[in-house]
Amino acid sequence: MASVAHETRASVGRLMGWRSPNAFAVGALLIAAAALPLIWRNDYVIDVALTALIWMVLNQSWNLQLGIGGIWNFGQLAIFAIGGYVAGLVSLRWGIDPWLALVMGGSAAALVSAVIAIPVLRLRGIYASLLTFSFAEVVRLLVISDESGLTGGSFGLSGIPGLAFEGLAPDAKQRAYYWIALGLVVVTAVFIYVFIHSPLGTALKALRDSPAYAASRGVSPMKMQVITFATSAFIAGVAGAFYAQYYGTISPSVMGLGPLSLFVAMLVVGGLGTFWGPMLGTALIMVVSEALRDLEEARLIVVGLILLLTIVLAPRGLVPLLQQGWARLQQWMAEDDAPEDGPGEDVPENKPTPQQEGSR
Amino acid sequence: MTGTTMLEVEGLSKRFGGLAAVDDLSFSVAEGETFGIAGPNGAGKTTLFDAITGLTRASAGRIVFAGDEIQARSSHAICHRGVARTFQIPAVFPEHTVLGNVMVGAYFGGRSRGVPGLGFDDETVERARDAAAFVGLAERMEAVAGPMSLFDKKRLMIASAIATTPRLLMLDEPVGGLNPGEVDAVLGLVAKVRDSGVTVILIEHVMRALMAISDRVMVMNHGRLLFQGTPADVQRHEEVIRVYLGTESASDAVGPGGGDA
Amino acid sequence: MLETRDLHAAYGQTRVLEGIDLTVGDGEVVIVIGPNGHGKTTLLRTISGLMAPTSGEVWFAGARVDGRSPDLIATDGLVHIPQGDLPFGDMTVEENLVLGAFPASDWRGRGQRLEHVYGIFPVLGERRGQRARTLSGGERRMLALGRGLMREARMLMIDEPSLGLAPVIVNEVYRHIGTIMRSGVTMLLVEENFSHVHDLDARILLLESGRIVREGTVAELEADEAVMATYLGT
Amino acid sequence: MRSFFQAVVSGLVTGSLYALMTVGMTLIYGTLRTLNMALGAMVLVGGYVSWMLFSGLGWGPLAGLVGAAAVTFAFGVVIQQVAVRPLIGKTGVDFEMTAFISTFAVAIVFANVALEIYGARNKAVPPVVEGRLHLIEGVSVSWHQVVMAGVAIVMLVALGIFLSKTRYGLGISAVAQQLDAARLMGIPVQRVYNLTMGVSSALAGIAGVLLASVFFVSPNAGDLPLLKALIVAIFGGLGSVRGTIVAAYIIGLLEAMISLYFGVKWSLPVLFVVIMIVLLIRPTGLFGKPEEARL
Repeated sequence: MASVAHETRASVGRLMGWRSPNAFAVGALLIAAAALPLIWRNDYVIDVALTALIWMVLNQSWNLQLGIGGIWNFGQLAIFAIGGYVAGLVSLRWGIDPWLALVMGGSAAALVSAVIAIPVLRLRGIYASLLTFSFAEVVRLLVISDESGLTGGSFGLSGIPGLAFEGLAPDAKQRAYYWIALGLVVVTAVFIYVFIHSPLGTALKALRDSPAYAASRGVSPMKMQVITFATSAFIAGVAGAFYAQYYGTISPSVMGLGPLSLFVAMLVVGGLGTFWGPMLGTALIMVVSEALRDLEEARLIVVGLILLLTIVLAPRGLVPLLQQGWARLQQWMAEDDAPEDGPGEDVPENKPTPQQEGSR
Repeated sequence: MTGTTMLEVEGLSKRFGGLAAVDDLSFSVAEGETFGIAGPNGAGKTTLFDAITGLTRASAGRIVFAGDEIQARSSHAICHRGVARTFQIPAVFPEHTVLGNVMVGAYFGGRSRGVPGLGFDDETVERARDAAAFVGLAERMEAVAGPMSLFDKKRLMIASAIATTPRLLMLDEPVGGLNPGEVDAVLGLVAKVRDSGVTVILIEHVMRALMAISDRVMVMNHGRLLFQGTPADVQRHEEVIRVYLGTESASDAVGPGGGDA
Repeated sequence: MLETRDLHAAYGQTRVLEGIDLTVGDGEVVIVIGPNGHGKTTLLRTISGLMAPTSGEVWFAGARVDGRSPDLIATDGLVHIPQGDLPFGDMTVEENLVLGAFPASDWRGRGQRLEHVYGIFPVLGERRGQRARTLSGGERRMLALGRGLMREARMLMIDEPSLGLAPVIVNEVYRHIGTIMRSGVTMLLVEENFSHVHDLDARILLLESGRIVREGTVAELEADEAVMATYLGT
Repeated sequence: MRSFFQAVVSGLVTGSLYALMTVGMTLIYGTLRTLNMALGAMVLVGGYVSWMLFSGLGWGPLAGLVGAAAVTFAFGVVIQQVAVRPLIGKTGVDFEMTAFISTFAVAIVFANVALEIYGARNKAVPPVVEGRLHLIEGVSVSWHQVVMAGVAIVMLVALGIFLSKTRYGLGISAVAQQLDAARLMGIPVQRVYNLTMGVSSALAGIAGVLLASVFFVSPNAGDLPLLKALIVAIFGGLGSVRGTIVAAYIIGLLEAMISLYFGVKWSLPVLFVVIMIVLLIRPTGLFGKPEEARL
């Protein structure tokens, strides 16, 4: 009986169009990432890689809303920062254990997002972007102008206790943080993989593409989107908390328009709405922005131009392009082996928009 | 047909600005009946469907489905009560596969789920597969819905509606824009659904299809009820002919269905 | 004045026009009849450039126009009164009419053109300051016709003037179309209901499933029972 | 009591500035369905142009206004061609979202190019005219503020006349309300798009010149105006030009009152909370049309 269940489960996945990533490639990638701090012992490089991992967690959580859910949230950086500030304050002021502070940062972020979720989710597309974009800016300006000492104003919080590796030597401590960051990325990826293929994820994509149709099939728009909003905010909050604990500080500069352009570029270049997009995009843009490290101002000009070129020329990002290229490659190989029966997989070249103009 | 009333519409109106798309309309549909709705473009047919299924809020009047009022309910709640509909301009979840489309109906349509689980239970998968097979898409469950043909999309909509195990199925121009062979195929499907005891309400411009499948037909014009009766009475009724039937085009409608204003 | 050669058009996979060869001579009036959804509107939208044909050619006033942008074709003198009127809802009746004379050549003469249109449609004169959104169905149709007359038209295309109107108003609309026809302008009219046009002297084309299946004058078609039974069943 | 009038006066002045910036945003959204995030960059450009003309060539403020308007008009057209036009008609992608991101990318490029060329230091620009005008005892407003409000109001009136009386002005409203009908009237849609972007950017550029002497000119001089314009756009709803102007004055006055009673620091957060409340009641803003934003 079990084998039958297994067989149907695997074929259901195939029939639902779920691409199961091939285990070998993922395994190799993981081992390489884990081994990096051991092979490349330069702590500057590890620091960059570690930051990239933190951004990957944030971008995966952001993609869950923006790409998969079609929820136009441009305020995720404020949620990220709130996670950081809460974790910092909790451990600084009340001496809460950093690991618990990590979770509290995430929950605080989820709570704040649930509050703004109600107005945001009632809004039509562009208004949601306006509201969330302004929300992030207002939070930033509020923190900058705060003299009450709670948030440390424009200098932010400092001396935030780390994740209790005091005993280790500095480079060992950095490697420990690195592996935890990698762990966070993997856990988030697994969670999002399960989420996308769960009824909730299926309903979310349905709501994104045809909201009225999804509602008429029993999907409650507000419930699905609030759950997604809160889960995505929790992940972003945890990432923010971890960021604060690793660097020991968190400041409003993390929420500015510059960082926003960096992250949007990562999401768009990678491919909004795809599983691998956020990770690929983050890695690519981090490499580019590190390569331009010494150019300082020019760095953001280049990032801005990359974002502009990508959104104009390939708005669906790299991952869909790579997938199509890979599929065509397989087709081409399939044609070589068995020319007579022709390529199996039908690749949707250009997707016509669902609402074709009805003609009379 | 049992005597109980499945759907009762009383004094229903829906106004957009000054224009009353549906104007004080009252009718009722018995359980197990197949009820056809006809009328020229802009008669308010689709607006009536939208009001019943919660897509738009009625301006006035009551809608009672299986005993309780639903005119103020949201569309997903109405679906949970057992009403499933299709759309005039075929709506699909373009990035989902055929099975994905039907699965949404199967999982979320039946009854209100508190917080959706992490996996699809076997019973839902079974129901979804059966619904897809029912409309003849059994072999193409893996195909992505976006680029599918008009005929396949219409069948897919019906499949995902059936997957919600509805007590009332509302079809908005199920055969509009299909060639004669496809029209017969869809009519066969609707007949099978009806014979399984589901009450069906359908809007249709193709007279041949509407008259063949409906037990009773209502003709609407300018949002009001013009005439209601058996298909035979409707076709003889001179007012209906003057306003609507006009060209007694016996030929089948081909090409995309005439849209509603 | 107008000639289409083997014109094809489609929405995504749904083919709508399956090879239309249509000619309209100078000063001639041609009426295309056919049930809903058989490509009548698509035919006009492809001629006026709102929609690109999948294959075939469109020639207007001696020049090939398929592929050109609709505003250039319009400026060349093709007036297309679209199905459903498409008024500028939040602008006044007068502003809608004035926009009908947008091309530079017509803009200067818009003043007395406006009075001319108010002469034909007095109701528009009374409602000139009102927002177009507040007009009734019949008044909107008059506005669409009036807007079309604001410009020097080499050819006038009207898409289903009777759509969604009560019978008494349809008669009034066709009375106006009759006077416009008598002014000698070349016209291509699209209509679903033959009964509205059978007293106009024009060449009738029957369009079904994207093809022209019959052609002839009103008298010829009325004489042919087979056609009457299947297509024009009054 | 006097401080109340003072707040009202300064609220009206800022209100006219907000109107000048946000009316362009509504115009562009109405016609192009694009939320132009690069409008803030145009305020930035206006500031730097007036600074260069003033400190470089010593020209008067009038030249600054004209120069800034011309430069920003040109940039507006270029941005439309580069960042918006290629997106029109792309299938399988949400146009409004991609245009929002592409114009945001443009804003980032402008801000950092300015940083690269002019450095981070604030650039001072003297007010258009010195001195203050004493209205009633204790309530005064600087002449520059009078000029600011004056120029803004003149521009808005000119825009109103242009939109309702001139050929292309009507063309803009036509394109916004019914694209197909507008094309059938012979209205060249691309030229209208360029014109709309140009005019709106020029208005923002003029606002930049006027703001230059109040807030100095620096690479992120475009950020705050953009935020305020967004808040006014949400509050007024991207529906009508008139609605946006009214919303701008309401926000200007509201902001003045909040900073009077709560302190400047709280003006933005309280304003934001007010917006959230408005949106709960009317999800498309005060004047926004529920189904589609129209001019």
